[in-house]
Amino acid sequence: MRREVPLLITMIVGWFMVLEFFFPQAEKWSSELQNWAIIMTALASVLGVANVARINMLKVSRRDRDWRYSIVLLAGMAFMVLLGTVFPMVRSLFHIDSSWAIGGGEFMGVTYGPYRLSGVAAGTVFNQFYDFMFVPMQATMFALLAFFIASAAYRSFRIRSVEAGLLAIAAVVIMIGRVPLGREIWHGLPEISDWIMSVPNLAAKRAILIGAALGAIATGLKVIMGIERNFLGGD
Amino acid sequence: MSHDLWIWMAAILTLAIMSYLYKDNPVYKTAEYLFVGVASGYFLSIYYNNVMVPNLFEPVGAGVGGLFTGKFTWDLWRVGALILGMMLFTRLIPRFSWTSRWPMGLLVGAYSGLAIIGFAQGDFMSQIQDSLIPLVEPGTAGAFAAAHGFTARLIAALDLLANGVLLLGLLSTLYYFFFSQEHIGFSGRVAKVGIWFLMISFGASYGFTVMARVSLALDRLRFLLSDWIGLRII
Amino acid sequence: MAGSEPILERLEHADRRWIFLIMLVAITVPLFLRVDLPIRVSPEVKGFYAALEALEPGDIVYFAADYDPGSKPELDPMIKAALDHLCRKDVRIIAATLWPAGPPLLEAALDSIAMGRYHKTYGTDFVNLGFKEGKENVMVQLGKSFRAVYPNDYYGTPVGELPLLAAKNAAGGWAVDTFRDVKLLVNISAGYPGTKEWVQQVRTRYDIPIVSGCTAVSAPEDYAYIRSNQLSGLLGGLSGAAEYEKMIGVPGWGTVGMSAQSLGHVTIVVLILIGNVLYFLNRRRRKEAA
Amino acid sequence: MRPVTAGAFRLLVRGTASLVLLAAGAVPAVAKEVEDPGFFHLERLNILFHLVLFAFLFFLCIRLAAGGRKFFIRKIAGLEAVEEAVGRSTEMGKAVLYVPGIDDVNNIQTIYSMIILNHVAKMVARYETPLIVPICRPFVVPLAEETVKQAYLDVGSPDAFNANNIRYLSEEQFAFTAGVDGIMLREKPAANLYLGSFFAESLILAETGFQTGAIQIAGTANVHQLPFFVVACDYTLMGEEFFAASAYLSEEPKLIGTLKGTDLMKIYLLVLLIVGVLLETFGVTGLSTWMEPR
Repeated sequence: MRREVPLLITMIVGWFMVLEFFFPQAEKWSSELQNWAIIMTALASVLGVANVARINMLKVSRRDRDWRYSIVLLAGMAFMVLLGTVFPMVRSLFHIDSSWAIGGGEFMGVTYGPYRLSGVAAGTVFNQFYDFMFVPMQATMFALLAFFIASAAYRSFRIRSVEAGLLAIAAVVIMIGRVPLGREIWHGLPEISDWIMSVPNLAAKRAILIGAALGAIATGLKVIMGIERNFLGGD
Repeated sequence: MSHDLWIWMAAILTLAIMSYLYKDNPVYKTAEYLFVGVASGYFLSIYYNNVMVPNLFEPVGAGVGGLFTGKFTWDLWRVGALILGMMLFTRLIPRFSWTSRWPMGLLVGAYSGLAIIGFAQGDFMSQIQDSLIPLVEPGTAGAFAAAHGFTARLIAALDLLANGVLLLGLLSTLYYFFFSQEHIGFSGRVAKVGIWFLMISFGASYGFTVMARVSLALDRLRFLLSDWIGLRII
Repeated sequence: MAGSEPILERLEHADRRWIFLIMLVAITVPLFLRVDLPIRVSPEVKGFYAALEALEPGDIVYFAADYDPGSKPELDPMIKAALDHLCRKDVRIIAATLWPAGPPLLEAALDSIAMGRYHKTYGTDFVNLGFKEGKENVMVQLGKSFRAVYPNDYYGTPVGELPLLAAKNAAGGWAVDTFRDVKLLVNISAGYPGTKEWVQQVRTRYDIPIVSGCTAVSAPEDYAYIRSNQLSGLLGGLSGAAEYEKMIGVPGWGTVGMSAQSLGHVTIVVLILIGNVLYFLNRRRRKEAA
Repeated sequence: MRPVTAGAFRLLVRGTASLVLLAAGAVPAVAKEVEDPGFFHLERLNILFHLVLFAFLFFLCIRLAAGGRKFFIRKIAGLEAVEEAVGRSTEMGKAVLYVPGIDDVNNIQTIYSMIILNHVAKMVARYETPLIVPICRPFVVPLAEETVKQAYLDVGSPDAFNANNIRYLSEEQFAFTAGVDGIMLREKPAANLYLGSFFAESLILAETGFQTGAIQIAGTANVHQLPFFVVACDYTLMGEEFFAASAYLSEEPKLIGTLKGTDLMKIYLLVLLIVGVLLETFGVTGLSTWMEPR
């Protein structure tokens, strides 16, 4: 029961996914399995969120290092869940049709709202927090990388071998050839950068793709034949 | 300066994250934890509204509701998905956590099966098939002969060589990742050529990654300078 | 101790915050000086344009916007340009996303272009199916039935109530329900799941042409799919967006950002060069001293 | 394990048989029939053929490896570089830093990284050099602890194991990165090994390590991060090389057999490519038409 059943499920589901590609009759069954997989993937993600909540609650209750930050985290999470999950749930359970809204006033010359309190689409409080909290923070985190890449270029990109030299030349041609400035420097540069992209770059990328494909197929086959069981964990 | 409080909130958070560039500090940490919290709450809500309700709760409701009116529908199957899905949450209870392997088995099976087909047809077959090309692309030799001027000739020459270089690169790189023969003598030289191709392709990736990162930073600067401070920029 | 090091040595190991500052200045300054350099369109962008240009009014396009705020600056210009192009061609759009943080961005883009600029009607001219978890499972399942995966749209409306998806064909079945009823798949992709997976799962299986606009990070790998015709066109990063904006004649952020982008690239190149010159000078000096 | 494999093989045999039967009556490239797909997609026979061929090759190799057959695998330069780096570190009496990526245990690269970690731990255990392993995911901690402890036990110096050196820093990517940077700057390890699944932090780690003057060796299958490792590290295990190195060290039939089966498939591919290109060059397009996935 502990290992055999999950293994059997894995194998059956896996084989259906493979066979439906060759045998159209299998599609009906694999179709419902895919619907289940869609739900399962979503639930697994929900589980991930639940885990973040659990770990941080533990941190707060044990007064672990940085526990104060965890309170910020939990507060942010609770707020978004209240607006995006609890309110819609309450409304659908009790069939409340009126739209709850706040705002609709002016402050410092800017009109705010009215924003709906429940739901996730545009015009809700939830969406405002997404736009002005989630978006700027995530975008900025990725923007930091521009600075790190600059510092790495200066402090650790060292052309110590022929190989590194080739990498550097290709990188420079692409960096300059891909922006309008490249054409101003030499009108052949964009064409050369196109050629690098679609010939030598492609050759190596294609070899990597083929190798990775073989690896992925091998792993997949081992799983659906029941040889690979690491995913079941210990015990 | 902007008069919009929302913009102010976004700007302060942007600066808080950027403060990491100076060093890891409490302001950055607060913003980071806040981000993880808001993101988690956001994700949960999106999963609920976009997946759970339409794909699970409503069909289960319809299926179970049908039982009372004597109508058996295909939707009833989803009750199975609901039960299996609930088993996933036994992860949080150590004693029963083994039952979470059933839904995990379904997930692993589904993704493995799809990956086999996806990689076999999308990457493996297509890429091999597309590499079965003549050594010289028909027409490129004529174009080379007709080209005038240094740049035009150079580019025509590159086009003429394209297929040959592509095949040389593909074969040598594939050979570099061949582990059943020592890389010495001739085979060592082939592998070396493979490495060169790999390095050129990494150079291309490096250049493109720089492009991506710079665009992201630019957008944030635009936001701070124009939307928040209100300067006239391009 | 640090003071006794020669200046070149100290320069090579400069605090990285100085480099951050240089980078900041290098990309801020051109934001105030607009220099319009002519943009040259690369072949894969022409392919993207041609694929959309070949559509007829009334055709249906599946618009898969798989991204999140982390790559919004790169991909939003592409999404807006592509939507503009599609709306101009009077093509009907089924939009959806496989990234949980994507739907509000997609919604905003549809609102501003389809509704704002072209006054299209929601439900008839375009629909927003929102987000669905399930990655490759969703892709494969969409080829069998849209409504099995998306019983409701992003706003919770059953798809049967949206005229675009409620239409029936002569045989009494759904007129628009699988990739068979769709002319083209436009994918905007920030990673996994994205272009690679659409190509793997859908391109051959359901025989539907795909064009992709992706982040610059994943673009180099996708060139392999262009050559093999698994992708009919590709926009790579902000420069791809700028080139496409030029083709459709609607300059946006991609175009205006190009001068700052150019200077950013030059800065990186110069940093690599200086770093290496210092490294080799110092190495020679150390060898001579030894 | 046995009955399952046997069953799989029977299935394979039967699959191959039906393949032959199908091929006998095969018609070239049927037009895409939408309404009645029939029993089997004949036009996809080319894909099935290659899947079956590959499956046959690597299952055969796994079988042979399990049966005790010793396969030749070439020396992997990256592994020698690892040994050299660890050797240098011990000579200098300085610590070795081993970062097993930032992904969780469900990423295969993390598992493969543990195999190399075991190897490294065995090397340092003999010389009592500290081995610092910073970790980003809570679930990886017990795995790494077990791996290192077992290695110390195997070489007979269990007392040298110091659990404080397996350090869980943070689950947040950049907080983890800052933590590892701190270790590098404070404790100045002489060898930094980055082996596993890395993302945007790769260039930050490699840069800091470069500045401290450590020997650096990286290995990852995340191709997008390879450029940054290649320019800042002394040696980089690229993609498949990383998997091959682990298989080589593990001596596990499952891994060795897969590696060998993939190699056999590559021989087939090289031949196919050369033949195919020659055919195309002389205007014969039959092979490439047949190979086209539909």
